[in-house]
Amino acid sequence: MQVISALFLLIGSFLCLSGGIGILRFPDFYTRMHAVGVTDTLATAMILIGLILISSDFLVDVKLVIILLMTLFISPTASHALANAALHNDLAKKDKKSNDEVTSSNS
Amino acid sequence: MLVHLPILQVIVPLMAAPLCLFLSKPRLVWLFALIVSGLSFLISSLLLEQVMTSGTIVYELGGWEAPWGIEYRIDQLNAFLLLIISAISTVVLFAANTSISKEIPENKHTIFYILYLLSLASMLGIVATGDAFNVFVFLEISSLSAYALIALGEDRRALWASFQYLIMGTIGATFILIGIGLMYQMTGTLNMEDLSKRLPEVEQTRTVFTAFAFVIVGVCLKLAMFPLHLWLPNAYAYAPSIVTAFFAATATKVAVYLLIRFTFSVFDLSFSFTHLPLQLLFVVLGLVGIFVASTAAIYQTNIKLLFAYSSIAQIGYMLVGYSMTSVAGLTATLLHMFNHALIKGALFLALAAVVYRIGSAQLSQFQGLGRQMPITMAAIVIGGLSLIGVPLTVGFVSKWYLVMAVIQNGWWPLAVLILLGSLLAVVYVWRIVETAYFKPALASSETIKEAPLSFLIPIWTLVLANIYFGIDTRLSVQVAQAASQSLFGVSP
Amino acid sequence: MKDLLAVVMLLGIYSLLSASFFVTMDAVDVAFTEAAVGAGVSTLLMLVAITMTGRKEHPTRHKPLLAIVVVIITGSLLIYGTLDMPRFGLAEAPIHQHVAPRYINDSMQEIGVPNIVTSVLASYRAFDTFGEVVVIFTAGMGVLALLSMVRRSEDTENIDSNNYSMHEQHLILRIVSKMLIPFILMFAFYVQFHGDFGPGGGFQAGVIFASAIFLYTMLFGMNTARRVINQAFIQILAATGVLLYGSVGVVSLLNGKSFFDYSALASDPIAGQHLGILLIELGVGITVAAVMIIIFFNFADRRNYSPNKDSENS
Amino acid sequence: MLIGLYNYWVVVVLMMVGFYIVIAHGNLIKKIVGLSIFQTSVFIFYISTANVDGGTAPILAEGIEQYSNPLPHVLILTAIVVGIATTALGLALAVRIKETYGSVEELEIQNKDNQDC
Repeated sequence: MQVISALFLLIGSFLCLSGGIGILRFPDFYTRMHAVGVTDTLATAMILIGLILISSDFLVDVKLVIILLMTLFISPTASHALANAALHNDLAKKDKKSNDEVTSSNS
Repeated sequence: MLVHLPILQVIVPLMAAPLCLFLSKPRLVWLFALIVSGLSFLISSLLLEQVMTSGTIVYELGGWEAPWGIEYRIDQLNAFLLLIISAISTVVLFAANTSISKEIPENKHTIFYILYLLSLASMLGIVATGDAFNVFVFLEISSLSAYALIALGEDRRALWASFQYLIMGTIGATFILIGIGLMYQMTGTLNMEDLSKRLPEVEQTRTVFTAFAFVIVGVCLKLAMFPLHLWLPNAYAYAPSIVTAFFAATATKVAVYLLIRFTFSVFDLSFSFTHLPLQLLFVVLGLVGIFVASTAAIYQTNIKLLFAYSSIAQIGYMLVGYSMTSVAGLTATLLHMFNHALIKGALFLALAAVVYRIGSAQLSQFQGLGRQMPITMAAIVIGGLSLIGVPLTVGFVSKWYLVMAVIQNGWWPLAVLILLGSLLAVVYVWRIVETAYFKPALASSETIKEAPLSFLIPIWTLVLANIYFGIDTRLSVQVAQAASQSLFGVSP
Repeated sequence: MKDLLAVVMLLGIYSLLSASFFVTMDAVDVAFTEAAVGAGVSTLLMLVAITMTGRKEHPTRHKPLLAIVVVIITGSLLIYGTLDMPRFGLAEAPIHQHVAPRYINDSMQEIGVPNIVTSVLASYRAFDTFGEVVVIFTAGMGVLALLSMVRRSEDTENIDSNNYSMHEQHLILRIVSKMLIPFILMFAFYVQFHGDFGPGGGFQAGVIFASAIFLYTMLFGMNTARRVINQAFIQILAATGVLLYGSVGVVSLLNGKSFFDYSALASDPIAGQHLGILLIELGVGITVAAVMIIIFFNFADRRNYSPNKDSENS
Repeated sequence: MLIGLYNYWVVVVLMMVGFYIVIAHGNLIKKIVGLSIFQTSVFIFYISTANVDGGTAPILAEGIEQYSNPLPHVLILTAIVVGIATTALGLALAVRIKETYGSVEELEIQNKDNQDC
């Protein structure tokens, strides 16, 4: 159990890291958003599963599952909202400096 | 219920504020606020009497004894301040309904009274509490309500003044918070009484020194001590007239109280005045404040601004008396707090009446008002004389005690400087008198009538108090003396 | 940085980071509040404010040299002050010796609530908390005094057209948030009533409750939200919270004990404490939620009813 | 000895960053942001003082000996509320200033005021 959980946690952290690199390295707004949006959801999910596997308390398990469900809902929605807002404000071509942090901090 | 007086003092106006929302008509709210304020005046007089006869009253909130719970500790000093605040508030509130009917839109009257009551309650709370952190909480209530009240002024500059006040006030409050945090860190307690017992052990540490510095700077920001006074004149000048009258008479007094409380009670005297060149600092800043502010007052064309600068100058007098570190000096300061509250209350209320009639506080508009509004202008003249310190007014009494205290310390030149400062007051008061009485009336002001009775009664109550306490000084002097003696630990 | 939006977002992140710092410092209640208030509500309010005041800053500095001197003096005074402070985390430091041990050792017997922060907040130092509720009430009244406007009736008429155009744009957001709002509200109640045992309490609950309303308002428009929540009603609610809190104190006063002495509320002191804490936490929750909604509504109202752009922060 | 204090020094630096923003910047929104940073840093300072080596969160549970000091937590809970109250009021003022002066830059506002006089 410990090993599997560690594996999940490791994958999760790796995804987090790659998402972070993605923000910095990708050229324009939408690709950056892609980097964060996708990896963040998956990374949190992985980390949460990893945590569920090692926790022994049932109540904690339940709470973690709820958090997992919530992230699965909210994170893509937030990415969608961000992309939608960008589209509506004609950010399609220009590469403005944008705050991708919005997704990670608010989700 | 007599046992519960200390808490009732604060809680009555505090609970009354939200209740106002349940009343429908602004007039009803005004009546309600007036009754509440009168009630707290009654309570504070009872408290003062109780304290004068039986000594300090301690009230434990929540039934938890002191360092664990919060306690109210009323001694002569607090009781005196409580009386000043609640008395001025009641008198000022009497005129409020008439005054704000012209200055504040109708739909905001209820909110005005709510904020006013909150402001009153929080000032009483700051003064009554014996817990350092509780001071911070109530300080913030009072500041927030003050910002909102000032911003209710008609002029758009009121907004800007209020914003500046908000920035300065929050910095000051945060400084006080840092200071309290450092003190707590070194002693493990927040209760003032307990702090004063535990601080001497760690007095030599640099942390306590820093804590002291931060608390003092924070309080001085609130106090509008020169050179930290920049927020005050505009805030007073553009606020609704009633608010100016209330704050000018009480708000700075509360800050002076905090300064006295922290330097005399929480930190002991030897620490406050030997570790730091505080005495010299305050004398110099006080004096510079008197001269700079008085000179600035002379050049103002707006009378509200003029008296606002004069308020800063008066704070200078209080600081000089305070920094004498003698019973006599402190007595003079306390007396001046009381007297200045009476003077400024009367002056700003009279100004409010003028603004009510002519809609402006510009000096140029005052031409010939001595004939149009004789009773109001007479009040301004008497208030002005009192500000200068003419015998038979309260201003004379406090100047007298101040000069005596200074001479007692052997600082002759200082006494001369104080009298010179009063001469500057003569100049700016004369400018008003000259315009009002010796210049022909403006054509536009022919139709101006005397202020309504709802103004004249409170104005003349305060003016008569000015004269009464200038002649019969027993009550005020006795209380002030008892308070300062107890602070110095001298038995009366 | 000239872009105020970025500045505000960074402030929000700073708050969130400090909240996680509070967790590592064992201050879970504080972290909870900071995350809800600092990172949530205050960031949101600032965003609403900059939509009105403009996003760009003029690059004028004002007396930078003087400012630097003042800052350096203050900072070095503070550093100087820390020199004599006890080492970070030292258990023998005076701060942990005098008052605090009683809270830790005796609060279970005296109050019977496992969360020590709640028992100190709501019983030992109940008056501070009352002050806190009044502070928030004052802020609500202040904002009302500054921003409230007389509403014109014509505004309510164009809800539907407005609603329709928004419908297309926010379809996904609306559906997801409709699913989420009940959960948020439920969570608020959980936090409200579980505060005795775990982190949480009236304040956090109030903020969470209010944030559910914010979400609804941002997605469905101000006018729809107005139909659900009446402005006058919410003001009365804010006052009720303060009064509920205060009247707990008054009841103990009438029973001959001192103000906020909850043992006067029931024959058994512990039961009295429980009841008192429950009631005042409820008062805190009601006031905070109501005031937050008042503040937000008044800010949003000032924007001339152009409810776009907001959605990106949902 | 000095190493044990670095935590406080970082906090002092943060406080001063906030303080600098408040006094040096002319934009009213930025002033409020600075005030917010200043206050949050003071909160961090308080919470740091409450920490005890090996302590846990002050929620009573079986088998735990060492708790962190709960009192600063309570104080900061109150202070956070005060902070948001100030921020809200400050922003409300800024919005009104923008409406009446048409600007939220300190210098422009002062210029307009001087013209009035």
